[in-house]
Amino acid sequence: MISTVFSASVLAAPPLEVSAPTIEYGLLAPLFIIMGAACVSVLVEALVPRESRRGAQIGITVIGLLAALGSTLSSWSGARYQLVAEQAIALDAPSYATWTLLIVFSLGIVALFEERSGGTETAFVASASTVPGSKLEREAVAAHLQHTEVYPLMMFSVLGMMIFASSNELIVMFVALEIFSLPLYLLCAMARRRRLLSQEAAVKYFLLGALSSAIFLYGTALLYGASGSFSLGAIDAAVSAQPGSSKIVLAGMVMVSVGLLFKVGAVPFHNWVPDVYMGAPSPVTAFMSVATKIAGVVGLTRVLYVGLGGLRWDWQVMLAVVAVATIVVGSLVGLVETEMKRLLAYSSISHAGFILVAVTGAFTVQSGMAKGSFGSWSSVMVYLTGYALATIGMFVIIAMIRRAGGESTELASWAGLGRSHPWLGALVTLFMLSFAGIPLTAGFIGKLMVFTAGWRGGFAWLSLIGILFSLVAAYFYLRVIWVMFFRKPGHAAEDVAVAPLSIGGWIVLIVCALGTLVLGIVPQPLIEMFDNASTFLR
Amino acid sequence: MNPNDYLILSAILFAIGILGFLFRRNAIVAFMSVELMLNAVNLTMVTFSHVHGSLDGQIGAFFVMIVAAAEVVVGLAIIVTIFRSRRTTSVDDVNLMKY
Amino acid sequence: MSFPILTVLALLPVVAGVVVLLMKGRAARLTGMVVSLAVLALGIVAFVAAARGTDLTETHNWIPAIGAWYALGSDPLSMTMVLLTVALVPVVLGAEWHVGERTAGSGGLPTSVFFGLALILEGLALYCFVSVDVLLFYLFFEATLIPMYFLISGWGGPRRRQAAVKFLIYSLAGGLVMLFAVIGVGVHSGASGKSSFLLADLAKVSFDGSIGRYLFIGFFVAFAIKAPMVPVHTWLPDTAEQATPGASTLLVGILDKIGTFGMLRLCLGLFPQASAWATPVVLVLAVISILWGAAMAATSKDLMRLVSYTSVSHFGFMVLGIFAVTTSSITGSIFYMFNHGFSTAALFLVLGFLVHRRGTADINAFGGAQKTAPVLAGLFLVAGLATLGLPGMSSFVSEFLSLAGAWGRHPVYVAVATIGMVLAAVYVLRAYKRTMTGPVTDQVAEHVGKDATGREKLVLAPLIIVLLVFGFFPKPMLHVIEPAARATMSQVGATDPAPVVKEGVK
Amino acid sequence: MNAYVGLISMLIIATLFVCVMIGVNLIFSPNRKNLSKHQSYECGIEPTPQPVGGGRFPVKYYIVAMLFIVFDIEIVFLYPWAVSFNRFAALGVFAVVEMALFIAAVFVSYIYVYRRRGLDWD
Amino acid sequence: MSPLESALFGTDPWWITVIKVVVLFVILLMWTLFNVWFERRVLGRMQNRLGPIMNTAFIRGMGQAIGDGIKLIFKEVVTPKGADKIVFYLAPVISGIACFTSWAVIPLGGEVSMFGHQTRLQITDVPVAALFILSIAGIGIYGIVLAGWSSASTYSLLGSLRSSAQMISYEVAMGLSLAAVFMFSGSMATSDIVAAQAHPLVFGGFNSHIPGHYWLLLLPSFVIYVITMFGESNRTPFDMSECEQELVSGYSTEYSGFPYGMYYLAEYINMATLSAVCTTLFLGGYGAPWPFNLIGFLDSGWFGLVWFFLKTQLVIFFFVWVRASIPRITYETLMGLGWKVLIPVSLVWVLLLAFWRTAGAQGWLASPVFVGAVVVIVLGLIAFIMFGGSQEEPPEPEPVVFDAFAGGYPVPPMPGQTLPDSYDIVHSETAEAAPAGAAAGPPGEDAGPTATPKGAN
Repeated sequence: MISTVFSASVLAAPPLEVSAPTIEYGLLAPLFIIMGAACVSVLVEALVPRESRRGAQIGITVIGLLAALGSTLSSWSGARYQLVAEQAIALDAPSYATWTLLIVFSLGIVALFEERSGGTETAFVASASTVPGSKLEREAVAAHLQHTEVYPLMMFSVLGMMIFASSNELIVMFVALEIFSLPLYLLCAMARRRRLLSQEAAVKYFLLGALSSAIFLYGTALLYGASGSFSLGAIDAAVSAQPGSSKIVLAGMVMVSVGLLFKVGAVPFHNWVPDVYMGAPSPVTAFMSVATKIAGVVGLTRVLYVGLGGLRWDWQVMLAVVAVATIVVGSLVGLVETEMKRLLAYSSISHAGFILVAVTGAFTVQSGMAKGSFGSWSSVMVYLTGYALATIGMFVIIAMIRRAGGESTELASWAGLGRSHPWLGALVTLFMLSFAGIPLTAGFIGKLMVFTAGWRGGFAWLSLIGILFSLVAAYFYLRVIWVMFFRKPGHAAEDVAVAPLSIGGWIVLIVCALGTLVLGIVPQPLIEMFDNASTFLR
Repeated sequence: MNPNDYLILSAILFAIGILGFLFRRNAIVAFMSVELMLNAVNLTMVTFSHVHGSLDGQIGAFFVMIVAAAEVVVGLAIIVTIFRSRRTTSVDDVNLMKY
Repeated sequence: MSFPILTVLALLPVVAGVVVLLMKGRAARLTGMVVSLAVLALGIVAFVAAARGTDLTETHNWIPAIGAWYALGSDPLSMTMVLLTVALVPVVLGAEWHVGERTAGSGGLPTSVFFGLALILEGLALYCFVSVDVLLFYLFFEATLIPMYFLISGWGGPRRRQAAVKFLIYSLAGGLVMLFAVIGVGVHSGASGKSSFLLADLAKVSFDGSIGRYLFIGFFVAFAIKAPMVPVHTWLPDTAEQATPGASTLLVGILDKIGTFGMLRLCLGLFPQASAWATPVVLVLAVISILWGAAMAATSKDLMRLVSYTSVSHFGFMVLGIFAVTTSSITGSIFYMFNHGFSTAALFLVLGFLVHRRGTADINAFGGAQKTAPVLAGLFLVAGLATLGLPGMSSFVSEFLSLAGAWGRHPVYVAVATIGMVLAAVYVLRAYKRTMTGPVTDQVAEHVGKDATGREKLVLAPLIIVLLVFGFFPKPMLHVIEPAARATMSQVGATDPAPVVKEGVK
Repeated sequence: MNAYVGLISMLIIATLFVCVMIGVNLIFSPNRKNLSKHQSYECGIEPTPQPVGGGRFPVKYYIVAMLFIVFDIEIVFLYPWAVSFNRFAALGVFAVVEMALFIAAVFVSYIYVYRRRGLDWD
Repeated sequence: MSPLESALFGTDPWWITVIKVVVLFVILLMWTLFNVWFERRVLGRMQNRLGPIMNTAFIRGMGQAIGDGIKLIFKEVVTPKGADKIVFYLAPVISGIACFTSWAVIPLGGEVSMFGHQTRLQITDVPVAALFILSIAGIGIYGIVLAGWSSASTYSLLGSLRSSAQMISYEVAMGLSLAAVFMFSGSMATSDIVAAQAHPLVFGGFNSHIPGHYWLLLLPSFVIYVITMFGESNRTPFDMSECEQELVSGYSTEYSGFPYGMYYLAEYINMATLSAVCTTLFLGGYGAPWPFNLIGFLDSGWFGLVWFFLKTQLVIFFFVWVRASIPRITYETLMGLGWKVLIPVSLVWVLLLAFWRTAGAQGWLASPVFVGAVVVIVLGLIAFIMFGGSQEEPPEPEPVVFDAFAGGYPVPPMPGQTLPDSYDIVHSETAEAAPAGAAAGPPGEDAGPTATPKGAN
């Protein structure tokens, strides 16, 4: 028999002491589903003829996301919490909660990806490899080409975010960070219009992102050096065992935080945010501002609370300073912005600051949180939910307000739209009020909880600064309302039109608006949900 | 072997990477600086792996390598694209948004 | 469970307001008016029921995690304010029946929008007055800003938008400072996170020491901005100058009362110690408000600004009465809050009619209007007299009560404050003289040729009647209000000073 | 003695040899400059713009380089697995399934590139 | 023990190492001279001619090669104008160093006694020797790329790019083909691999005494390796990088004097290196072939050298043979072969091998279900290869919509051209991109201004 031939020819080597790792495939199903869907999407790109690709991609993406959602929810409701895949991934309630949020919002963003605003083309470039302004590009546009690769890219990104939010090991976290960042870099460069800006945004995002992840990685290596393991639990044990915090641990902590804060968009690691938000295609901006923020914040809390809980007194100070800087810069610079996407970028920066207030507070079960109340984590999640709803809603609206040559994002061109389209004005008003944290919107509940959590964690002064600067931030949100309703449409607003929206877009818009309202009035179920999900497995 | 030497070397490499990133205006050079930083991290990890007598650090280095490669692919794609449309890779020339 | 009358009372106008916003033209107006009258009826029913001792309280769990309750209460203080609110809104709607057409030239929005917003504002304000949960109160306190912002910026003078923004920024600033205090209350009401915002629960928590003071300051600043006190009053004159009279009436007559209401409810009620600590400063500010408002009113060249400055002065009286903390001073203040709503409404509206005719609010542009529009002039005079607190008008009763009550504790402040009363006579009468008496100028003859229309009379009549009735028979109202004052006194833990005045009681 | 001494001595000798030979060549070589000798070769006409400092080449080569990186990284993971494959008795099917999945994942992108004519050289 | 200190090679005294290095170095140089002669002669014979007239020089012309080399030293070194001088001279140095260094880990023979010391006929061995060879090959590519880049010549640049693209493409396939070897040997150390091949084949319990050389066991891998060998060495039929008709002399166009000689030398040494690696990994290295392995002394000690050089020379002969018989193929065929055939085939082969061995270890080969499944999979794969071969047609370019503003000012349509739908004309504000066919303000109640083509006014 040939098999014996083969085996006889093998060098007689001693067997390694390796046992097969236990991988809980059932529990990890959401990840596998998304990964599988993304791979199938790539195959569709390769094998399906061009004209039927679009439908196939949307189908696969939506079905994949829904299946992952169902699987996540079933695991969550079954409270199947454990450290899986050799402790590399923590499937705990926060993970499931974050996954749910990520998937739900991604579903909304799929609608944005597919939004054609009454025309025939999405916001994505016809052929990314052509040189802007070249004959090839014109041909690609004329041939109605379009990149349907954006769907698999988005799915890979979602996959990375899900792993990132639930990773219990720094190396896994780093890999996940890159899995979700790399597709985003590419997506950024794929705007159909203003392609030079888009490419520029991608280069900036990429270079700074790569720098920050390298810094994160160095921090990871230092923490590994200090503790002998990449696992958060082991790092925590090693850190707690030492009476004083060693320099190497502190350096590692700072560098890891830098990487995470970059993704969150906190000052002084915020430089990329406005440019990238402006340059990227709007659906991608929406995706970035919502999903990246959720994943980044959850990752940050997991690393800080689980892995570096013992260093609380050290990182709280650092984070407090960053939070103040973020709030101040985000609010003040936002005041002078006149471009909607940049404005939303600064808004996103200041929101990151408000979120950091709660993260800094670190009011958790460990620091004496009572059952039935809420701590830092759940407050942050409620805040993020409200923020995400308003952000996605705003981006749907940005996709609607158009002029020849694409979206019209100059604030001045929005003048008077509130009057000619009262419902549009009402929706923008609602979202802006939610951003500003005016009561009866989701934004208010979020702000209330975030500042309460910060205060309970012993950072009353930080909450005060946050509150004072939310007034400043409120000013620029209100200015949008003001422009829409009361400013006379000037030269800039000529030939600005409100495009019709697809059904998917409408659904997303309405869900966002209703969600913002409902969450502002009856937030209890959501708070309870996140509250029950706020205990990290360690 | 004295692990400190390796750690210091990797720290120096890392610092060179950061400085290169900050002070060189060419996107490709900046990007190569980042790659240098990643490799410095690899050295750190492998050194610590030796210190702790565990394989974790070496496996980590493997992952870093693969990520670095993926980053190269994506990053160079972006840089090449912008080079093709702008004919420059200087980060200072990439300034449409600074107004 | 009994009929949730308070919820219906507050929610009806909000819902109706939204409906009206969606409607157009005459139907919208009629609907708005009918609803406001229905709310008035409902409000009176609720007021009477509460006065008879029926418990209208509603308490439901709202956000247990935060400790917030959907809790509405019907104590006399609340109900007085409710009565004021429900009474003023129909009047304002009547007065602004044509606001859309009137201001269409300057980019005004349709009338239906005004009606809708006014109703929404009414509902939110009602919620504010009846809620007995700090967070709920805060929620509506902030929410009122939105309709008010649109009410100001939608109709009126050419710089109304800037005025509206100024209003909004001031109010938001106050609101956010208050948010800080609200969060603080929440944090400190529960040691390990199980907090409650219910007033009844908070009464059991003691906010002593510096934290109480900080929180007090937070609330007080918000309320001081709302009830415009010097030095944070500057938004009011600008706003009143630019806004349409109806909006000004709603703003000064109802919305600003939330400020004084909040001082009574939250500042005194929750932080007695801190209140005592802050009293000297507050009183000084109150007296300054009285004098500054009066002085500015006396020198004002714009009728609307004048009215707004009188309000600044009057709010000073109210604050003085509140922080004097005697039964009669507080009673006086509450009654003043009630009266001031009507008197200032009368003044705003009647001047609004005049100004609309003349086309400008400049005092010097008038002269001799008495002869061309005698009815309006008469109404102006009555409203003005009510404002300056002539005996026989209800304002007199309240002003007297609050000053008399405060005399027992702070004679010096009261003495100074009386100067404000004198000045009040000066500015009202001087304004009347400059505008109404004297030779009829050409412009006045041309523009103010038409006397009050039936609608205008119909609108102003109830206001004048209320002012006169309670001027001569204040007993029924005082009967209702006094328990409120006593309740506040017991909350604060203060007793009325002995009849024999002793210097430096405090 | 370290196993790498042999390697290093080989390296040194090779370096010495190469440098010495080129050095000798530079010393003994005649030096008869003329202009056209120093121009880069292009059939005798004025050369086209030069690659040093701004020259460009087809982007196709870039794609090859990227593909190379992808597959080289695959090899990075394949080798340790292959070397230890004999000793994976305890892993059984896991070892092979795991690598199959890995290769399949790479194959997905390979198929994409293939079908999108990324491997064609035209 | 640190893996850096190998038990086998840590024991040599330093002088033995030096001797081995120097001797090997000299052998390599001599052997290159021989190979130059060998190639010319063999080619001559195969083409039924004498070959270049150099019979007179020394031992049937072998001296000619030496003469050529020495002559180069006295030739003028021309540095092209505009070249990057440092890199220009660095490039041949890199190539030269790289071609020698790989030999440090190639085993030339087994254990012998040298001056009273037991030592192996191999300079050193490390656990990752095969990786070392691959990485040195990678460094060799730098020599070529830098040469092309620094020469400031279009031919050089294109030649170097071509050859480096080709080399890295074939390096992937080569690397993949080696994976199968490592799977069988369980080691990357070259000496272990040779030792593993000495194990005789056993057919169902019958010891055939035929050594299990991997060319036999891993035939597909061997074939792939041999093909990639040609790609790696830039030799016919894969010598696109220096095909005279297109690129003059490729990356070395601008080189003269000894730097040019360096490339010449490197090419021949590389050929020898690749043959040696082939010998080591697939042909049983210094082990004696069947039936000589049955005679003990022929398969031990210094006899290893004989077998090794014989086998290597055989592979070099194969190189020459191919050069004589197969014409150069086109570049796209070359790259297509590498990427579309060699890489997938070697990946699939490695996987199949792994499956096969796992199945054997698990005892599944007896199960007909499994065998059936395997057949299905194999058929499926074949089907895929057929199916995957069909490529997507390039998109049918739609008739270009007439753009009335193409030149910046409106022009009327020519006969046969039609004005597009109104919202297909869009004029971007940005000057750099003015594409047609983008959807902007769609028709609707609010889209008044955009709905009218601007050409109307």
